[in-house]
Amino acid sequence: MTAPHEPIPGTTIFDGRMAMKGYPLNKMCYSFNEAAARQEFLADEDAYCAKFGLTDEQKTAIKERNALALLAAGGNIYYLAKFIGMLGLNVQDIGAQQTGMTVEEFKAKLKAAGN
Amino acid sequence: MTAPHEPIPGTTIFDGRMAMKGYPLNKMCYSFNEAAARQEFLADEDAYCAKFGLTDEQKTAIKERNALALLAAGGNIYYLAKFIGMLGLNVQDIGAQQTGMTVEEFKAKLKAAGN
Amino acid sequence: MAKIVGGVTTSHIPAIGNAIANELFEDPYWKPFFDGYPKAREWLAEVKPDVAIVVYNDHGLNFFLDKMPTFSIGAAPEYQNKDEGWGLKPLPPYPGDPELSWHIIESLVNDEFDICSCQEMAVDHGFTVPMALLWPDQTQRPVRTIPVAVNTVQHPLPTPARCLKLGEAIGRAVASYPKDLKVVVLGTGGLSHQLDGERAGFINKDFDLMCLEKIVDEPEALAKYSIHDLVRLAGAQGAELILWLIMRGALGRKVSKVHSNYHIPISNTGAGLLVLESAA
Amino acid sequence: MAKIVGGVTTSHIPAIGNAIANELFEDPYWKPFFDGYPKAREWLAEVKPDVAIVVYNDHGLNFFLDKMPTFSIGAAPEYQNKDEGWGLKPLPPYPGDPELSWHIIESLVNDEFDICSCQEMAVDHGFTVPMALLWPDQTQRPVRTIPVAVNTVQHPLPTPARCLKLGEAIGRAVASYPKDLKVVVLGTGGLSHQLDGERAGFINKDFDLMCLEKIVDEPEALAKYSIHDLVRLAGAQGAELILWLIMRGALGRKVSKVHSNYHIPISNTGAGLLVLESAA
Ligand SMILES: [Fe+3]
Ligand SMILES: [Fe+3]
Repeated sequence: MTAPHEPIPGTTIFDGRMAMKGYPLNKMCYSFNEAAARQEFLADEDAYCAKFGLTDEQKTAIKERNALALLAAGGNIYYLAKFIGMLGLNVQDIGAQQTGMTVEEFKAKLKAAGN
Repeated sequence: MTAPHEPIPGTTIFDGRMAMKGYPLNKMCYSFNEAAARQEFLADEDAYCAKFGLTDEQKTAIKERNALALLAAGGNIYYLAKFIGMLGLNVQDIGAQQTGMTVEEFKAKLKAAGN
Repeated sequence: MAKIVGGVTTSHIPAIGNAIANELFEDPYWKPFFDGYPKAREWLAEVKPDVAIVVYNDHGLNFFLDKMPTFSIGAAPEYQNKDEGWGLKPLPPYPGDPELSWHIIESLVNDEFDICSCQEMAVDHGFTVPMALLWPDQTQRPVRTIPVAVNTVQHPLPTPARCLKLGEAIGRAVASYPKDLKVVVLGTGGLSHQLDGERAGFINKDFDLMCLEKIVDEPEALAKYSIHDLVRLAGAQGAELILWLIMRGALGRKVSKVHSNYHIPISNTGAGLLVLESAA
Repeated sequence: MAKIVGGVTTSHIPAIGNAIANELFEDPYWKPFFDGYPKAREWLAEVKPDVAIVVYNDHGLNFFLDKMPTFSIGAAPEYQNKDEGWGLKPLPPYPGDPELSWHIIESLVNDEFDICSCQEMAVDHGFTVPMALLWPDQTQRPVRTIPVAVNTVQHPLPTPARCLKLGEAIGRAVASYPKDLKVVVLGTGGLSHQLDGERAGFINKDFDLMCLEKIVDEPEALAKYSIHDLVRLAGAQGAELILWLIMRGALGRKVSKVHSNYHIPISNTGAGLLVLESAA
């Protein structure tokens, strides 16, 4: 909230502004630490999202499994990771989705960083 | 746990040593913030104490509503206050019990401090 | 720019909440206590603060020993009271100012204070009783609030010196907020009292009067005490004086005393009220 | 007297836990990573520490945004892992050393660090993966542990400079503990990586190699960065470098490098391993 820093392309700092926006979404994702909560979500996604008071933007992003939209709606990657993990996806799948690559391309990009 | 201070008569500092001793007792008393927990305790005191894993010393002190014994067993006054409040007692009742006075004597002592 | 216009210290014990609920304002036991407050309310009505930073200690409602932070700051859109174990009724929520909260938290963390930020926070009598004393009409919430909760439950407690410094850092944080806002700081709790042990009922009038004097122009003198000193001199719960020191630090070096009151006993405490105005 | 004998830095990402579970030690992708660890384990077997202080970040298991402390220290008799959202199996609990925990917490609070003490604490992969890399036999718990959890979830994060100072204060705290104990400090996480946003997959080899060099003899050079610098140079999660700085601060001014390894990529990270021994 204080002195704004130069933005870092492709990177959103999860500060107070994002926290205020994302609270219900992050709270829902935090609940996925419990297996029972995951089952409840999977049994009726809409009802579970409503229970936590997600905004429409957040509900849509959840429905579409859209990582960039989830981040834009205030999602924090640490809590979103519970959602991603529950779907059986890993950080490479999500990395590929966010960068518009195939998973193979994304893995190659990581490997290239070692050269 | 570091440099021991000169003891203050009639006063126990709730430090790490006491915290380790009192954890289950304090956790039970903290639960009394919820009305449902208070009802569950009042319906079956022994079962409720067992659920939180109280030591025998703590169980006895609870059973006897003995403030000094609760403190000696690691109880923290802030959590014990939930237990005391639930019993309909106030800080003067408990003050009198701890100092071995009648409530009237204890109130007179407080008043005298203003002279 | 935001500005801290002054501060108020007041007791926060639950018995006051009961007395308010039962309207004991003219009761001979309570009158000398309640009679101190109209002047404080007049000052607030004159100053018209936008925000109150409420420095208090949680008495085992929002925090348990599983996670006991030293300094916690609310960053929620509103704050709600709860039953506390003895069936208190729900009050209308207290509106927050999350934007100012985050500004303060950012400023403090960059200033090397290790804050616990709280985006949800139940507030107990340490917060609600002072609010009811200063803004009695519960149907109105004329100020936004920022709760600052300080650990007085689990030793080690923060030292008085650290608390004065936190107050000073809060002062710097508010002064750097770009919006035009008037802010008051409440330092709640105290003065001398002890609820637990064979020493229950301990009150130290001389010490309390000394605190009421020194905190105006010489808070450093009080910040020299250790927590152990405070427990010895002011009783186990008298260590709540550290909350007053945070308030005082936030007001800046020079303040003037607008009003004060002191009465023994209210429940088990020496009750001190102080209204301080920051230098313009 | 207790003594910090040295420290180890290591990545802690969940993928390592999966690779261990699937015994991928000789798999071509994993071999260059796992091959770094036998030397670290040899050093530990030689040193035989009694206690490991594990500096890590909770990734949304034990802490949520309702109460997000900057620095939390465990003071529990034991610590348990949990499912974390993807069905991890329960491990045998990690024994704590609550007496040493409280000694450290008291020392730090008196040293003006505003600690959150945790008498119950679930530990996540940030803690369990390094423990499994260094002490692979899960049927044995040869060291007692003290978890130190640092907020890297909710900005503002503590500054690198503050983290180095916290480490130094932990060093002083351990040195003043009267029991004869050998203590190692683990700094977990890092090095460069970013999981979120269009910049996901960012790795900065030059920066990582520079960190691995500077942290040995010149940690002050790394402590000069801001968090924003770290995010820019090391990626959003590369800010975990602050955990290494806490470890490094605790070891004292002079250390010698026993062993190091660096490999790209492990999952999305540059994985750095470093074994440092404190001067006698
Ligand atoms: Fe109080
Ligand atoms: Fe991590």
